[in-house]
Amino acid sequence: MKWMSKPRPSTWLGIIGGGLMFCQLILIGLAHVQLAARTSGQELMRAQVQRLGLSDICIATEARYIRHLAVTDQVAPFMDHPLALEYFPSGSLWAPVISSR
Amino acid sequence: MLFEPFSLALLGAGLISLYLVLVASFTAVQVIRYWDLEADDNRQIELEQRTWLSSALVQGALVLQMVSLVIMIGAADHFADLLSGAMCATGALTANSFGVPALMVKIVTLFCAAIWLTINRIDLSVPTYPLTTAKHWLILTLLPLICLDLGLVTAYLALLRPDIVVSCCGVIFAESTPNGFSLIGLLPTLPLLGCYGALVGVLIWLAIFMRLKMANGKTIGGAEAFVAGLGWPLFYLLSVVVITVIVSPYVYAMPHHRCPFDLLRGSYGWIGYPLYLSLHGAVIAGITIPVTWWSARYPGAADTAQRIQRRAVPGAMALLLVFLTIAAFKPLMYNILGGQW
Amino acid sequence: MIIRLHEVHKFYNRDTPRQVHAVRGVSLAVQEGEAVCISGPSGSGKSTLLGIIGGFFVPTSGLAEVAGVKLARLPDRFLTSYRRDYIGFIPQRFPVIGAMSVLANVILPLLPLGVEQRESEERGRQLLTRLNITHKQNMPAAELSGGELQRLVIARALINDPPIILADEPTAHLDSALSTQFISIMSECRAEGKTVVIASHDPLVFQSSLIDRHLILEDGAMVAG
Amino acid sequence: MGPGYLISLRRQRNLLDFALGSLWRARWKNGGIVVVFSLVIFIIASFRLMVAGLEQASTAVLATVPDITVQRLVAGRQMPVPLWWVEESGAVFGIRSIKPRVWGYYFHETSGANFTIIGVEDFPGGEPLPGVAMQAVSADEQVEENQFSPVVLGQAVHQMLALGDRVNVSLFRPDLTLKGFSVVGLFAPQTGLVTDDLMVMAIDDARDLFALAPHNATDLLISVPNPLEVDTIAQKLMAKLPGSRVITKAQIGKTYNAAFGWRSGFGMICLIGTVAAFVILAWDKAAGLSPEQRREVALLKTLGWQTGDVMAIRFMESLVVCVVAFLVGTGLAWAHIVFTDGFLFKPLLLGWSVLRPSLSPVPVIRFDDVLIIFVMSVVPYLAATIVPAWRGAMIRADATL
Repeated sequence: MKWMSKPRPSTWLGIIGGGLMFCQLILIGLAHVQLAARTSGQELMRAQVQRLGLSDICIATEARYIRHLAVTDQVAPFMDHPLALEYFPSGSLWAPVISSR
Repeated sequence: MLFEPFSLALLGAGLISLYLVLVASFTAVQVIRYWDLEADDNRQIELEQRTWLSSALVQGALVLQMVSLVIMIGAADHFADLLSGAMCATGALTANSFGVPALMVKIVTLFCAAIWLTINRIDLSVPTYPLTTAKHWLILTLLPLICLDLGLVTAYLALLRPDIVVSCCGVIFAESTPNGFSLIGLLPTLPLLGCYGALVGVLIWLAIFMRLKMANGKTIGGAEAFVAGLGWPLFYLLSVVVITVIVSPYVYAMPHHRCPFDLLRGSYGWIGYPLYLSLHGAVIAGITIPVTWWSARYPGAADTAQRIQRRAVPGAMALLLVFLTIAAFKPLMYNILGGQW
Repeated sequence: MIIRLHEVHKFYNRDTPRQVHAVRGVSLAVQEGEAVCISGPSGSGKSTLLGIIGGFFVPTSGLAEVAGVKLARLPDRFLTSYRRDYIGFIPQRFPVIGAMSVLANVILPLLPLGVEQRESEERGRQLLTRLNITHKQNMPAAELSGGELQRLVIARALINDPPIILADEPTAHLDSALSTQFISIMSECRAEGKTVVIASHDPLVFQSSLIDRHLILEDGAMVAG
Repeated sequence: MGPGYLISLRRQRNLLDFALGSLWRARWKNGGIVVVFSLVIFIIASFRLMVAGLEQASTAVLATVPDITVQRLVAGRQMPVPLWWVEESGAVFGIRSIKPRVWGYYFHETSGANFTIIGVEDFPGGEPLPGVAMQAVSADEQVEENQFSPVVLGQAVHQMLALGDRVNVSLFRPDLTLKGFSVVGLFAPQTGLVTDDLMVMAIDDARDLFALAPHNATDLLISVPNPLEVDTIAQKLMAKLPGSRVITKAQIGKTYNAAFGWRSGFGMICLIGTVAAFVILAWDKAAGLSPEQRREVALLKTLGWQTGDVMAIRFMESLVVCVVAFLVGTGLAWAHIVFTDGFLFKPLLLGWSVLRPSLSPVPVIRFDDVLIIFVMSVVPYLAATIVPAWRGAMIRADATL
């Protein structure tokens, strides 16, 4: 019968939704591959952190309150208190102009 | 810590629930003031249409409360990493005096919404809408609960400081605490299990009794409804205690780790989800019995009420058995395979 | 007695300055399998009477009982269930959802009843075959001609096999050939034992052999029949 | 017909079919809504997932930070710690080891980067540096014995100094005299997250480079075997050492988490505006029924559809839009994080930096995070459509009469 071969709209939705979920699963799988790569050095990094007494990861080396909590000043025009949050918007959006000499 | 993503999600869920119940309350006030089934004017017709709205809104609020309950537990779990001394969700929830009440209010709201939906179903099945006024009064009691919930959650989150030292669950539930603070305290295992077993026995016996009665074409009486109405909430409370004190150490395989929330973590196989789902399902089905008994006294409501009862009694039993099986699995396996600890 | 109305009154906007007394004390009894035509000038309360029988609204006072259901004071939710079970309604202008296919339009009443799609399409196709428009079943309803539209609407009214068919001015927008076709389809339905109530002031309808009884409403009150 | 639940299921599916049909009929409009909503969800999801990833990366690595760090404050500013503090602290019971350390920043003018210099006591001998293959400096590179001090560099430092195959490097003392170093090792590339900006040398070389007085250190690292004792020992140290600031491991971790959480929350607050605007759009779309839609609802009501059935249609329409947008949006967010390291939000979350290790912000997926994204996006949309859906569905059946 001809009319039976035509899928219902909800079937289409199922197919599309399933396809999208499948894509997500693939992406999550890829993410886990990356995660595995990231965590491959993890043991080593922990050992280094312990050996050198690092207090932070070096994602913002110029921000002393991030890289090393240890050099904060309590009395400063901009708050650098160790338990204070960095002054968020300005501190992170404007980089200094580095002139190439 | 109002700026945390978890906090924002919780507050968002709370605000949206409040919006839903607020609109429903507006309807409720209108219905309570103007409901007149005899009238065929436009206002009455609109009020009848509004019954669709209020049930949709309360359903939405119920679902949202369930979601926000899960988020609340997740948030507490997450905050445990931010609060010194809090090693699991229990510690984070007891970090200030608003956490546990907020959780309790959430659970009570959940049960109230479930009760409301049962009453709503009975009401809508009868052309005379016998319970309409009653159920809209109930919406008006749901409103303060939701407000209270939002207030407590806000207070809890606002007063949560990442630096303060709080106790962790190991301290809270330990049998002897140096600080003297204990949430559940010194509960001897055997008497507790005895009480619990007796209560479960009573509930099962009651269910069989009601089932036989219904099979003989009789209706459930006030005494049974009273026992069920008392027994099931008690069962809920005792179950939480038993899960915390007796079941959870077996799951964690650590005698002093007693936390009702860590069960929900992936590292324990998400055993908490089927466990708590079956527990809540069983208790909701259980408290349906007194609710339907109460509703059945309204003219015309008896038929639907009894139809719901005929399903609620075996449903509660089935879920109870599922719950007990899941709860007993780990301790039994441990005692059979691994000996006593 | 499938339809029984006794001293039915209907007010619109009651107790307001815009109050309308649309139906004034109408009593009516229709046997199962009877075909009745209600006529009268426009504004005489035909549509209101039809609306009361069809469960679109309840009478302000009086007794209305159709197929054993007491319609007075029934809330909208239950009127709707009543309509699902007992009424096939043919409205005046043949409203359809133009973008949907003919078949999809015909099975619309079955969707919320939880009838499986295959079964409802089978029923729809049978009806379309009976009404001779099977060849148009997959065409968007908007592309149908007046006569085909009429048959679609009739098929839709019959899809749930209702014991009562109500038609509101069905021939008002049709030429005489199509009106005759309508009458012959209704005659078939009557022959199957369905009760037919038509509100129409078209002589072609009330003078036809289909109609067993011709009632005349004037200013909301029954004057003949 | 079958049992009740089956009828109910079939009813839901029939209504879903109808809802999909009516969505399809306005496919351009609904498609536009899905696109915009997907973008909103994409932003929220990227943000949330990246924060989770960064949090996880930092907490995993920083699990081994020193139990206690002791610093000295003078007039609120950090000053070098006198070495007699080491003996003083040694008297506190429960401490396993105390390591003085000299460290600071070296601003490298050519590249504009700030290097972190760490001088440790047992270097280059003693406990080996994990992840470093130490190499002996070959004889021809060693210009003069003992004049060039050994140093271990992070990968990024090595690149910024543009050393190539050379092993000798000179750094300026504060008085602008030069001090020479020989590179004896590089940190393994996969440890860049903690080592990229590091120059590790012997503590005396660091003192020399910074012109720091002898018998001074920047701070003390104290290891405490029993984690329950950390706070007590910290208290005792604070009492024993005047002008000291004692920082515990827990405080560092929590501050770090709080910083990320706060940033993420701040970002979310900004995004709430977007969601709010979108919810208004949803309300508007659901509330503004066209005359044709009104006729359609009236027709359905005539045909025996309950108000609830029509509401269900509208709800399903919103739900389909939401779910599709949610899947597309979160999928895009994953792609954004996995394939581009989240380049859109990296500046916002990490701030600026001249020197930065490649950091993948991929998180371990957690149910909570998905739930947060869901509650921030889909739930407001659905909640906003309930009332308009009802309003559109309460058109009465007799409208066709």
